[in-house]
Amino acid sequence: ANAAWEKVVIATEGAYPPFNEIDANGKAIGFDVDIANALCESAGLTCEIVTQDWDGMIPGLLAKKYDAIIAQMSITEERKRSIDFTNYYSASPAVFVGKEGMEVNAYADGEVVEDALDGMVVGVQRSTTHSSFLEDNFPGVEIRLYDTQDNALLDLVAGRIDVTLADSGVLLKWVESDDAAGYAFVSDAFAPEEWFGAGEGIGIRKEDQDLKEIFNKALEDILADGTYEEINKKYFTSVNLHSR
Amino acid sequence: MSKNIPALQVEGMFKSFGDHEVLKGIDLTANTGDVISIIGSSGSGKSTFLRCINLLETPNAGNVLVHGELIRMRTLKDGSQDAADKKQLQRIRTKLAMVFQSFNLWSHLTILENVIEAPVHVLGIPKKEAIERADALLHKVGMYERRDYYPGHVSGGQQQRAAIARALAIEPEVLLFDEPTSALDPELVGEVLRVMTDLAEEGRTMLVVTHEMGFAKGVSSHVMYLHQGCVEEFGAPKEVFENPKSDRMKQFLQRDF
Amino acid sequence: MSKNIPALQVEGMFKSFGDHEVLKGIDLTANTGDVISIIGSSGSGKSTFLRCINLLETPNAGNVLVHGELIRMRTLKDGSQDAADKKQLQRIRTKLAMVFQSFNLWSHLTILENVIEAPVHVLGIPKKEAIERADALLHKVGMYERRDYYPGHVSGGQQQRAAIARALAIEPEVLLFDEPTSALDPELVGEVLRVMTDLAEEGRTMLVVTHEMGFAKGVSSHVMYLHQGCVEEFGAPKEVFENPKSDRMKQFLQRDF
Amino acid sequence: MFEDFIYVLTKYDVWLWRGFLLTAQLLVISVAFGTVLAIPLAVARVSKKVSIQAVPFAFIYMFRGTPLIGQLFMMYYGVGQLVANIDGIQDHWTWTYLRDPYWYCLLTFVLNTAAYVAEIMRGGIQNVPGGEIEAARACGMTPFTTYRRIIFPRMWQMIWPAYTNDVIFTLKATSLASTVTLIELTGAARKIVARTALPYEAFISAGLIYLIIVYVLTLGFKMIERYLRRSEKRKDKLPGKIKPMGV
Amino acid sequence: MFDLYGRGWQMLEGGFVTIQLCLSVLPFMIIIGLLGASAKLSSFRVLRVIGESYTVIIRGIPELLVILLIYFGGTIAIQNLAEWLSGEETRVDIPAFWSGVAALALVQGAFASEVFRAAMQSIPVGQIEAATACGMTPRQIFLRIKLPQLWRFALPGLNNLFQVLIKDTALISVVGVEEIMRKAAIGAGTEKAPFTFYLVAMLMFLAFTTISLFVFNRLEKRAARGIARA
Ligand SMILES: Nc1ncnc2c1ncn2[C@@H]1O[C@H](COP(=O)(O)OP(=O)(O)OP(=O)(O)O)[C@@H](O)[C@H]1O
Ligand SMILES: Nc1ncnc2c1ncn2[C@@H]1O[C@H](COP(=O)(O)OP(=O)(O)OP(=O)(O)O)[C@@H](O)[C@H]1O
Ligand SMILES: [Mg+2]
Ligand SMILES: [Mg+2]
Ligand code: NI
Repeated sequence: ANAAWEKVVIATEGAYPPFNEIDANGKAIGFDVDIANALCESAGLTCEIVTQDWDGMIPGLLAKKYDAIIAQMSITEERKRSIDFTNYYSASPAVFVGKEGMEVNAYADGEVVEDALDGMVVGVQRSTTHSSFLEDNFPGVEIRLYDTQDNALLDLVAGRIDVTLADSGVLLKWVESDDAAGYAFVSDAFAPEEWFGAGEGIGIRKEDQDLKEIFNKALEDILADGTYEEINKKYFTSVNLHSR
Repeated sequence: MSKNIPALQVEGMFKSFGDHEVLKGIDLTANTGDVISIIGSSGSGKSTFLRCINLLETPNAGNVLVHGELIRMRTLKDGSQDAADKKQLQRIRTKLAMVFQSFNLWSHLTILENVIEAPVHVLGIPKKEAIERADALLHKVGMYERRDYYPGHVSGGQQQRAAIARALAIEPEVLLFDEPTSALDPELVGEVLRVMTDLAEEGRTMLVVTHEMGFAKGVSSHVMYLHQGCVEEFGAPKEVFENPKSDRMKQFLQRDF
Repeated sequence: MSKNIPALQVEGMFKSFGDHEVLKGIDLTANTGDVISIIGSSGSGKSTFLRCINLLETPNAGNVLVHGELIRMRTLKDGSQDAADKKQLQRIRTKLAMVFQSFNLWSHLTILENVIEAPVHVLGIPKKEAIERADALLHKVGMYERRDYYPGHVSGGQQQRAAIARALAIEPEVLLFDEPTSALDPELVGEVLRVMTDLAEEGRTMLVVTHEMGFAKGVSSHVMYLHQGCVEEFGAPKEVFENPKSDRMKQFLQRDF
Repeated sequence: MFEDFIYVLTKYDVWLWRGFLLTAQLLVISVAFGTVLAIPLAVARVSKKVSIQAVPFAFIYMFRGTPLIGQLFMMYYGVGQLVANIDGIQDHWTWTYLRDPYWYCLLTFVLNTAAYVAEIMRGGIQNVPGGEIEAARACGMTPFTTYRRIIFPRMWQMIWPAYTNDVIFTLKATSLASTVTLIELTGAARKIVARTALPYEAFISAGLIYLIIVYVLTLGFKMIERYLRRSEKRKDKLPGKIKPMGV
Repeated sequence: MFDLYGRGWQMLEGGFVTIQLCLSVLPFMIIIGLLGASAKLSSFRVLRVIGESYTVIIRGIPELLVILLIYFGGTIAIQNLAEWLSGEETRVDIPAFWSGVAALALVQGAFASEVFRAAMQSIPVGQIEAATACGMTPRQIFLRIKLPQLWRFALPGLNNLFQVLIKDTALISVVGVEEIMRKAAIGAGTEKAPFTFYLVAMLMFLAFTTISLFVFNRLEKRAARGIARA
């Protein structure tokens, strides 16, 4: 592996507010970006944040376009076939959002409720654990795959999909915003490990075990010294993203 | 077809392209059975005259009567003329068949299909009947053996004969020929002239723009000599060729032989 | 250039295209100052002979010596021949300038640029000097006024004269002309023949494939009559034209005049 | 590498198959409707009247001058959004269709194809020999009959190679449907990549399927071309090698 | 008006990237096109087969797929190749921009090779024979006779290709290069105003294609100088 990790290039998506998004100046901002910077500072690394389209996230890492992914990527077995993860740095369960008053109990009491989505059009971001969960468990339901969660929300408001499944952290922020008048959480949060893995980790190449150690260590440090909590508060007042 | 109504009458036809006056008031009466040869030097307006008769070009002024029926014209806002009644024009055009110098057969159709095209799709004759009549015509012009060939696959003279069959297929009152042999090799000219002579003998009404003085002399009932958009001479071929009145005509005849 | 070494020698040249034997062993010696006209009916192999001399076509057998130097050939695995030494070939080609029937001027270059192209880029003559010499040549062929025109903008005869200037610019030992006038209108032929006659009088060595019997008779020092790939007659024009030995030649002369 | 191919092809064959079906469907419908729409556009485009020409000209210019992916986004997110904001539309029976990306996608492809084909047809119509059209007028054909019996058949003869090319372009264009949630062949491959992180295997598999489609299309179109050119002038010499333009 | 929710500047930047993309692809497209055409016209069978299959494959596969393949697969391939060559771990940093350029150059190069092939075959044989006859080497013939004339025959085709290229740069947005389309998508998503953003993007493209059309038409006129008047 790389002799000494001094400079690390970290990829994020930039279309998953409030975790990561691109501001009017073209700069990546958000929870993930703050965490990435905090980790680097703690570990004494120089970081460069780049944005990468979600589809190309893992291939880009394998192609060494960057060294780590901090983009709300869930730690799943399938992904572990090709890359490795640090310990989880956030764990926001999945939740459905739809019109106020709906009730979608697709996952209850540790079981998938197979007919819960019948007759609905469900939007979800392509290549995510959420899309896998829907594809694997609701084969008969019309599932729309979006390039970005932003676009899925755009279509939800336009009424072209009935519900969308995504990270509660993402949806929480959105539900509180003005855009979301009339929309609310319509299910409980859930995160069965079989599909959603063990929270969201930092993706790294399998051979970079040393980098994994550095990040794990840094993660412990920022959790311990309160930096993490500060960032958490900045984006989410009501939930602690590190408690499962 | 009563003999006293002329098959085609043209009265005071004027035509100009921009500033250039090509036809300067031409009158013509063709009775049924007349074969009128139109001669004149290049650019004298022969083609234009023929094309104005069936309104492929719109004349600036003048009347065309086909078997007594006037093609109604109207004047547009910008001063130009136009057929007043498209339906009538299309009907009358079926009475004026044209044979072009460059054949203009439809190249995507076989010879037979070319011949039955207008009868079936313009006159609405049943296809079977049209084919029977077409076959008879193709026999007449000696193209029956080639009926299933495409125009591109037969010789120029054969193409022109097919074009004549196509023109005859709509049973026109008047046949208009625009230099039907000048795109042909000398050896092919004969074939086509032979067919035209036959038609003349059958008593068809024909207007023939031609450079073949032999044909004009031998076959036609009248000869019309056009010069700079005016009729300089008109009369029986014998008169016109042997006693030309105008100097121009004399000059023209000298040059041409 | 010592007079005893011939400018061009061809020995036993054979060439066939597939099964078709076009040249069947041709010998030729051209001394400096000779103007040899090559005549023969179409398809007799005249062009092929000329093209085999500078290896635009590869002969199947035979030697070409330019001013005593043999173009070295080698036999490839598949039995065909090839120049053994490309460098030598390119060098010798600069001694054999060719003037084509269809001029083949480079259309992206002006007349002047066409003329200096080979001197500058093949012979490596400094551009300034090349231009001076080109101007002299262009004067000679009467094209100096048109030196900055593109070939597409001058007449055929002018193009051919420019092509001659281009050929002369590399100061070749031998000039090869392949029907240099047959792509021209009769009126343009004169211009070009005049230039060629001048060249002959200057004592240039020239091989001229031609249909212009006048030129062959009047200007050339020798005439070679090719028939079906063989030399049927060779000699001074007087002899050949006035006392042809072979029947073929007699026939040919009859046909051609 | 080879095992990974087998893995992709066996585990996700259903995805690829469904992707193929959607691709085929999009292609056939786009080409069919696009062509039908192109006809009036092309006819208007050759009109001598500026007022008739203007609209098809602008239409063709816009569609040919901008990227298809942009048109797709514009139609799906842009126009879709505007439609969704119409009062009461969401309760109307048409909403089932108006909310479906399939129709937006199809509409975009149809319009895009129409623009390109119309331009090809315009060239074809203008190349029909004037004499043949005059001959039709001279024997009393109406403009409609002239188009139907003379101009269009001749036009098809002439434009067929270019049209073949365009059909293949449309096939390739359907791959963009994956950017607006439709899982056609490319979409399926992207989905597989997301699942397996095996970009070569998934994309090359899809690529091969495209190549097969193109090959079959080209063959079919060549056969039609041979039929269409049956009446062509005989040429003593064929002009060199005739290359299929499509592939 | 051009404020666009404060993202007007971003759109302009996107436009700049699009122009950069086009101009960066252009030389590669031409080089690949010339190489491809030479391969196809080569006397070596192997080269011909390679040249032909390259075009057949590229022309039969959607551009988007090629871009994705090169972007995702190509970088991995180059990475592996670099490591294999150097024998140790090396980092080949290929920015998205350049893999986009590579993908587009490969796609457009295939089409350009057809354009150049046709152009090379349009150069009158006689002119090449004339060059051979006065002793030019094959290299000289290519550089001094064929290449300068190639443009005249190839420009109309290249004009077409460049139009296609401008439009194809929009596909690069799919892999996250921040050109016009991508900037518009970001704006559309974040500001919830897709119609506005995409409309602006389309107008920008329309402007680019129109400008390129004008430039190429000028070039074509220039290249045709010296050709017969008729
Ligand atoms: N569409 C047109 N626009 C402008 N001028 C035209 C047009 N058609 C014909 N003319 C001009 O009208 C004049 C007469 O042309 P026309 O074709 O009638 O001559 P013609 O007697 O048939 O000659 P030819 O024997 O050469 O066929 C010519 O000067 C010609 O240039
Ligand atoms: N590249 C070739 N491939 C096959 N056959 C050829 C080729 N070039 C010439 N021939 C044949 O070789 C024979 C001689 O041709 P050549 O051009 O030398 O005749 P020529 O004497 O120059 O005739 P012309 O006076 O018509 O120019 C002809 O039969 C011709 O068909
Ligand atoms: Mg005329
Ligand atoms: Mg010859
Ligand atoms: Ni045929």
